[in-house]
Amino acid sequence: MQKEIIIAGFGGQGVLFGGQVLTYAAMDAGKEVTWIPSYGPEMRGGTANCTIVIADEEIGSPLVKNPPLAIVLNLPSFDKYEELLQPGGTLVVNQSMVDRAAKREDIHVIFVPCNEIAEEIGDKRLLNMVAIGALLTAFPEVTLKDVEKALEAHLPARHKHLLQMNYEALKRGFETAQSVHQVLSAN
Amino acid sequence: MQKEIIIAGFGGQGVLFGGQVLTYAAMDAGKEVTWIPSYGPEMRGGTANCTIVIADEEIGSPLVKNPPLAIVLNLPSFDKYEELLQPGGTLVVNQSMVDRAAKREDIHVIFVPCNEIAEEIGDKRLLNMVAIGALLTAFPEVTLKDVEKALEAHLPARHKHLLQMNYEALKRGFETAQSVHQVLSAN
Amino acid sequence: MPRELWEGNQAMAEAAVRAGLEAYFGYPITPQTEVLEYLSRRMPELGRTFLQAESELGAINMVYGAACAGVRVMSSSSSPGVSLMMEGLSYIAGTEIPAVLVNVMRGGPGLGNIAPAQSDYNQAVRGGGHGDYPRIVLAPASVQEAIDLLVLSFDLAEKYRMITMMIADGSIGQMMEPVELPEMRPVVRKDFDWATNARMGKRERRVLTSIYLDPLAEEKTNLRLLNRWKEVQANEVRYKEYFLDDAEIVIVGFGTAGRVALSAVRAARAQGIKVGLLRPVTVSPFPYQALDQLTGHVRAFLVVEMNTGQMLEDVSLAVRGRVPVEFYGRPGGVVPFPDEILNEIQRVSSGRLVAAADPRASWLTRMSANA
Amino acid sequence: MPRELWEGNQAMAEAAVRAGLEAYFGYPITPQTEVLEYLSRRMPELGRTFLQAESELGAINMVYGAACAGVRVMSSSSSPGVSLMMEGLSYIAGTEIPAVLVNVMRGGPGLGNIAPAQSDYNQAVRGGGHGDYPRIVLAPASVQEAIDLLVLSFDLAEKYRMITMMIADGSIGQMMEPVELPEMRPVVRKDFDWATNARMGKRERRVLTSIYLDPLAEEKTNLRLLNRWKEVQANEVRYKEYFLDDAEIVIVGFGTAGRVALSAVRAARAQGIKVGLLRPVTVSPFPYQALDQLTGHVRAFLVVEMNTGQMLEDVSLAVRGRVPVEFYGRPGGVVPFPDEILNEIQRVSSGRLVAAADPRASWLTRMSANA
Amino acid sequence: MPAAKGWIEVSDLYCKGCELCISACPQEVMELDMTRLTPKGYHPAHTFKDGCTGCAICAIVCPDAAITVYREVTKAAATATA
Amino acid sequence: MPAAKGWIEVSDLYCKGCELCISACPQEVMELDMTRLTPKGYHPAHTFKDGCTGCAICAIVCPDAAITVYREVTKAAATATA
Amino acid sequence: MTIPENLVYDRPEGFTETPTHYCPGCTHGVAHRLVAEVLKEMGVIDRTIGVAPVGCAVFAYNYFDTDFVEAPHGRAPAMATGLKRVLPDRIVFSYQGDGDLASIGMGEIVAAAARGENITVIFINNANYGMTGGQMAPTTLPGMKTTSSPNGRDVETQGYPIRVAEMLSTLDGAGYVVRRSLHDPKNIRMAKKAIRIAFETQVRGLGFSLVELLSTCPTNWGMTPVEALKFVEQRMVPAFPIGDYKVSASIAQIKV
Amino acid sequence: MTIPENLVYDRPEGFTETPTHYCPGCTHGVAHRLVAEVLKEMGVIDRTIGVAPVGCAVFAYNYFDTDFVEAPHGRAPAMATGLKRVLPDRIVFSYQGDGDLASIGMGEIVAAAARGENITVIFINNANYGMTGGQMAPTTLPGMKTTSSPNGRDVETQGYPIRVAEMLSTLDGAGYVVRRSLHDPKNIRMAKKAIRIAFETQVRGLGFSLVELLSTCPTNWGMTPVEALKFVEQRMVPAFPIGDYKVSASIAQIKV
Ligand SMILES: Cc1ncc(C[n+]2csc(CCOP(=O)(O)OP(=O)(O)O)c2C)c(N)n1
Ligand SMILES: Cc1ncc(C[n+]2csc(CCOP(=O)(O)OP(=O)(O)O)c2C)c(N)n1
Ligand code: SF4
Ligand code: SF4
Ligand code: SF4
Ligand code: SF4
Ligand code: SF4
Ligand code: SF4
Ligand SMILES: [Mg+2]
Ligand SMILES: [Mg+2]
Repeated sequence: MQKEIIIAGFGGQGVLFGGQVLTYAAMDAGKEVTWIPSYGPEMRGGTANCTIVIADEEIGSPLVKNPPLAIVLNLPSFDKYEELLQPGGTLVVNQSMVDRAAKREDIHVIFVPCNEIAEEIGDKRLLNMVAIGALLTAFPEVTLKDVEKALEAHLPARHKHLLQMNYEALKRGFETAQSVHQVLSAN
Repeated sequence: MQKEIIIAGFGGQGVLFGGQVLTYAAMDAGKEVTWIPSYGPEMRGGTANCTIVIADEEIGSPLVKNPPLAIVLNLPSFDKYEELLQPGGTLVVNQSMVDRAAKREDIHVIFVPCNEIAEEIGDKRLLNMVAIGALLTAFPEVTLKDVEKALEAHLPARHKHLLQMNYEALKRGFETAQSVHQVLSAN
Repeated sequence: MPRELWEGNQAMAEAAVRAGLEAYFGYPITPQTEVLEYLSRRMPELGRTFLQAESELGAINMVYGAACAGVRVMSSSSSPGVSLMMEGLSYIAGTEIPAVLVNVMRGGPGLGNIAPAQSDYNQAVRGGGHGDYPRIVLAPASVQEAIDLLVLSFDLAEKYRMITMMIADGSIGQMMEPVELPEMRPVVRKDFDWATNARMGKRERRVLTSIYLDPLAEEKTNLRLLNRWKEVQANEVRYKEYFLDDAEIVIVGFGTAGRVALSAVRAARAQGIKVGLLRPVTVSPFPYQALDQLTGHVRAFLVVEMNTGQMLEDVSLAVRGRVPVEFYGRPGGVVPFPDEILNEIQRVSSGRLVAAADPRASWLTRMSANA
Repeated sequence: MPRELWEGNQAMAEAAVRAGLEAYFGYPITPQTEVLEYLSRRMPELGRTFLQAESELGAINMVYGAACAGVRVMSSSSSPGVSLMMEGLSYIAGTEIPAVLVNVMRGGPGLGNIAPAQSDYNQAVRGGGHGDYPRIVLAPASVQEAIDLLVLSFDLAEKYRMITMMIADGSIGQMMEPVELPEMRPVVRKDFDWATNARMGKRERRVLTSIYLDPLAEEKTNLRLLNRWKEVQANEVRYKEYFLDDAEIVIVGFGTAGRVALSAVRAARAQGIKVGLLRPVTVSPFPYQALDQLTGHVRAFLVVEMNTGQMLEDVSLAVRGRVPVEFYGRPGGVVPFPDEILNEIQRVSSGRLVAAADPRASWLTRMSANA
Repeated sequence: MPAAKGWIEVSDLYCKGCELCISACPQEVMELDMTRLTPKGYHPAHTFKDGCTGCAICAIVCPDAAITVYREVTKAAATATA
Repeated sequence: MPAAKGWIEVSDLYCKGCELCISACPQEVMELDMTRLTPKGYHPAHTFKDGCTGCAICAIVCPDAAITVYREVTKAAATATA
Repeated sequence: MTIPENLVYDRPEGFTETPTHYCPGCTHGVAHRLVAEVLKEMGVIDRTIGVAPVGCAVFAYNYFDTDFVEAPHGRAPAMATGLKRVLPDRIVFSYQGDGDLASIGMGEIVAAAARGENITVIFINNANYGMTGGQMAPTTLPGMKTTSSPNGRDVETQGYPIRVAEMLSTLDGAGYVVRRSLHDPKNIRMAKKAIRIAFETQVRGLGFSLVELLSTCPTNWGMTPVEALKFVEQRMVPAFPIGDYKVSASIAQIKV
Repeated sequence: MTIPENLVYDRPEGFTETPTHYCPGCTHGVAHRLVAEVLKEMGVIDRTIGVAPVGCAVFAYNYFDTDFVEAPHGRAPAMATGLKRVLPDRIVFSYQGDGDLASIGMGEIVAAAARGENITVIFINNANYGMTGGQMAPTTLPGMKTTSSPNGRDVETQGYPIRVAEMLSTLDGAGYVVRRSLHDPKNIRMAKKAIRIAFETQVRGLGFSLVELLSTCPTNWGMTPVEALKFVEQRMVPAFPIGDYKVSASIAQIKV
């Protein structure tokens, strides 16, 4: 098994940390993993993205052109990765930041209003966890439990009090996505 | 025709300039020439030597291990080049600075009291010209006239008044050497 | 010991600490800065020396000084910064003392960019500083390998009194992977018989210099270095083999280019193409013999690099025209994707190939067409 | 025009002046200092720019600045000083502007000595600064050739917007030979469409930089440089042939090693040995084709260098193992005498030879035995 | 001098919402416009009430030269920009 | 103080005949010995007449540490060398 | 173009249209604006060549309506020297940060000042290495936390801040060497005047001129732009006093 | 060994037996002698490590009875820093010429001084590049002829002399920075005292110490050694005034 995931969005949307949590979860679940960011000369602003590879054997390329899985948290990322996604792949889209429908028919696109859900839970910084929760519906190799354990282990001390809210965010994201899946399969 | 000449002595004995004069003379006589000094990190003192190659065709190596001709103006140089000289070669030795006889039998060694002769003429700096005059007896390819012309052309302006004395030094060196040759051939 | 997720730069820094690093001198430069930043916190904790130098020139000469004292010392930088260290490296080599340097390479020439590249191969392996001097150059392809090779670097540098350089491209420095860190080794001051650590009433004075005014003495030194290099060539060549047993086409690639190639090789195998991979771990000494032996059984080599073809010449020197050597490179900070290399494998396995004098030529034509 | 006796360093300086040199920036170092000293008098006489920089680092970046203005500018140094210029050279290459640099090479590595050497070949031709960039490298074997090639350097640098470097060993700089100097060319400011000499109300603003933040843009630049290099390879390869028609053994040597070899070849011919000499004048671009073609007719090559075997690899790349390549080198500032090379010729012509993987090995054994 | 009447224009292309102008404005008539986002995603500065004197202090502190200042012509105008 | 009696030794190994000691000697009792050459070919310095006070000034200016200075023991001796 | 007479302040014509890449509130932008205004007002922008550093100002070449080159880290004064020597009638200025000028480039700036090189240097002192993520600079204040002095700059092991203007003012070649700050309108006006005099110095061929500008780095200081200005006023100005450190007699004559 | 009580002065034990390679009358030798005497008198010679420069003093490592390393041109302060940081209880000094320290090595010396690096620097100012044959140095006097300023140093194009002691004294890290001369017995005594205080500064861990010594180069100045001393007295001392430019409070306490 090898799966590649790209998470992309604005800086400040928790793209890199979100990706790391997923990476930790997979690692602790006994998988081979790589996490690689795109880094820029200006240590600030702009868009951020990272690529995660999860596999059962020694991982070759840490980068991939056409990932089977991706989370896009803003419009520019949606535009870019909708094109690049592998046919049959799954794209989790942060509905709160995009104002258009999907163009491609040959991929699963799951729209989740991450910002709104996060704010409902009480902290808009949780939007990345909402999105990851949603992604897990298309990525059985890593379970909600795995990610929760990873959060417990790696959430910075100063954020530990947010642990429960993070679990909640994951769960809400997961559930929202599942309902969408049902819709998809219903059609 | 190709002949190599090494001139060696203390700094201040006019080794390099003497060599250059000879080089100019050969060049103006239509020969191919190279002149190369040994240079040291301390821009001062110590021993100096230069190698001159004179030939009819494009010159290869500007350096030679066993020259057919050499002028040695002090004892260390005598010790070094008596050994290296080509069998049958000619070595002009500044008698004024060496206190021993030659060791080798298979080379012509011409002892000339360069300092004394130079001082007789009136300037001990002329010792290099005395030695060169002597060398010419073993180097017909370049004549006294050639060297005189070279001196006239290349003696620094501030020394032009010494031109005649330089001619004199060449002549005296040449004559002294000839007499020695006679002695040699007499035996 | 459980596996932890470490970023390459920080992992290299911690590995050096555990290998007994006593002093680090460096200067910030992307994509290597995390090494310096990590050590600026870690070294003082342990009562060891961390100093941000005034420049890479300062850094390499501080390394030179500390190395003369016989302690484990290193610096790290990225391409432009490493170029500033060339005089210092040549002096260190001429003085025959151990020193470790990490180059987290970026796109060039000039200021270029900060993306991952492998275009300092020639500088590290051949050119670089003035004069003839051999050096050990290691090329990790993963964070774990970067850790292991950095520890090895200190041992090799000391064993052979030689510069040991690690060339890792920017992605190795920036990526995170699960690793096992080595045990913390105690800092031991070996009593080297060459170290200028002051007489202290115990011995005659020592001098460390790279001057040999007498050319014959300098020549002796050059030959001494070469003879030591012969030992290095005999003992220290390292490389990794993948799917070579029945391979008809062999890819040669180091570092990230090598691991990307591995993905392509797997994909090609899935399509039934008999292709393998040889990934040099020591690019100096280079695995000439291994390639020489392979040459007997394979139809062609495909060299993959993140530059315009530098290791390519070492491969050609090993193959000596007996079978075709093809080249695929992405210079300037571009990291190739597996599918690009897969295309190349397919091209090579299908096409009729000739051993061209310069394998670069046809590649350049193809690349320029696409561009 | 009558022949005059000129010292190599001064002759190169005067040649540059006559080629239209507008500015010189340098720093003293033996055995090159006479270039700087000569120009410190000559340039002001002509109302041109001479400046002794604070260092070689300063010098190469002053050259960089003046080159951006589109004028003919040069620097000169010797091995350690040239090592300090590597970052600057890489920037100049990445900015695609013309610049001329002379390296009067001395014994190394490190401080080494000031005797003639050829051990910066790899630095000049391959490694050197970071990143991929081609450069033209010329290797004179006589004072006259140094003059002619220096004039050529400026023309080539401008034609290809490329660094042109001259590598001359110390003896070329220090020896005197009869030469003919070129005519004095007028200083002309060509109106290059890239020069940053200020808008002056005439045009849009221009920028010269080596930054290409986008790796794809940097890659394009790398490829553009390579394609320009293809032209250089096609148009500018230069070498000298001696006694090659019926040669069974061919010596390959550049600069002083090459001319010393010529003496040995003549001596060997006198003994009836069918030996010839190919002396590369451009070591980059290297005369691969000429050697490739020779390989058909000769029994063996003998590479002679004043280093531990650097050009040797280029010869091997051309010969590709088809016939044996033997090596004789004197590193560290030693200039070989003709009789040493004659011995090598005799050894090669008599002995049964095999195409060894590394021609250096047997040489090193022989050398170490003597040492 | 009697407070002159002035007004400013803030360019959406350049404004990064750093608030330096806001804290510098002696008349305290500026704030970020939370109702709008610039193409780069910043809330731009604007004047939210009357009282601008056209003193140009906001423009002098603006790191992005995003502000253009006008005022009804007075003697002072010519010299206002230091 | 009453001129003390002293004497010096000049080492042929180190002396380069630079004459700095000679021009520095307050008693003017030094000169180059033109009758002798050192192994390096220099005329070494020496005292050519009495009057040396052992003040060590020659030694203090000697760039080659070629001079050893003695004098009949007096109080001053201990402190003479700066 | 004719300026509408009710226009009090407009974006300087010396600028290109390109918005800067600087972080919000970074006073690099103010320094840029002042230079652009001065060059325009002096009417020399057309014959000016800028030398960009390696640092956050590496892209300065995008913003000024002049020719520009981009120097290796710290070498801008050498490149400017090369340009100025062969184009003496052009106006050549370098724009450098404190890591660029006072750390890796110390050799070049001291030599240029000592030579009295007829160039102008705009020196941005923001007490850290902005571009690479906020490491310690030679100008970092004692005790100040940076990414390479995580426990605060320890003067015992990491040394003391270098006061560049004071140091360079000891050189005979230096014609005009002053320090200004960008933390409030008054100081910005003073800074602009100094920049004007610096360029006038060059136009008149009166030698080396350098204006050190105390500047902010909100991003790496971890402050809002407004807090950062306060930090400059309260912490940096005391450590790096504003003043004229070297004004040669002939330059003192210049009236602007 | 016991010193014969009538011995007033003897070759310092801090020296090896090797005669120096310096030209006759070159005061590099005097500087060497003073350093050797001081190290011996302080009883630290046994734990001292010297750093030789590239310059006429490149072979300094042959003359002192201490460990020695030889630095690349200008980088001695960096090498000394590397040594001192890992061997803090050793005495580390660099010995550098004016080309080495004030031209190519300016970046390293300023940084070391600013860091208050606890090393001692002996700085030989002989107004030219001796080893390479007398080219212009940053310290060459205006109008002075050298092989690279054949018409005399033209301050307009070649700049002004750098007064190193004055410049470094502006740095907070500098503990002890003084200038002395070697042109006569009185000044030689003062120089020795300064060298003593400089090393005492290091022994006490009081920071960076540098002694600039005005020295001769008879060979390249084209003078006799005696004339050269006069030149130092009459031409160099006025241009490079003898004095204490920086003596930190704690160092001022030191009595020798
Ligand atoms: C030779 C070299 N070393 C290091 C770097 C990395 N680098 C880029 S910018 C910079 C420091 C910039 O700081 P500063 O000069 O203070 O400018 P600022 O960003 O603060 O304005 C460094 C170290 C480089 N590009 N080249
Ligand atoms: C990188 C480098 N550049 C230049 C040189 C050549 N060089 C050797 S010594 C020297 C100058 C020495 O002058 P100074 O430092 O004043 O010492 P002095 O000989 O006058 O005592 C130079 C330029 C070198 N060895 N290395
Ligand atoms: S100062 Fe300029 S950039 Fe900042 S908020 Fe005001 S207008 Fe916008
Ligand atoms: S011009 Fe003056 S009053 Fe008007 S907004 Fe700007 S600062 Fe405020
Ligand atoms: S000073 Fe010393 S070296 Fe010079 S002459 Fe006197 S004793 Fe000899
Ligand atoms: S000790 Fe004094 S008196 Fe005696 S020779 Fe020396 S200087 Fe003269
Ligand atoms: S990092 Fe700092 S200096 Fe650089 S642009 Fe941002 S705020 Fe300005
Ligand atoms: S060249 Fe000058 S400095 Fe060097 S040893 Fe001779 S006199 Fe002294
Ligand atoms: Mg800064
Ligand atoms: Mg000097």
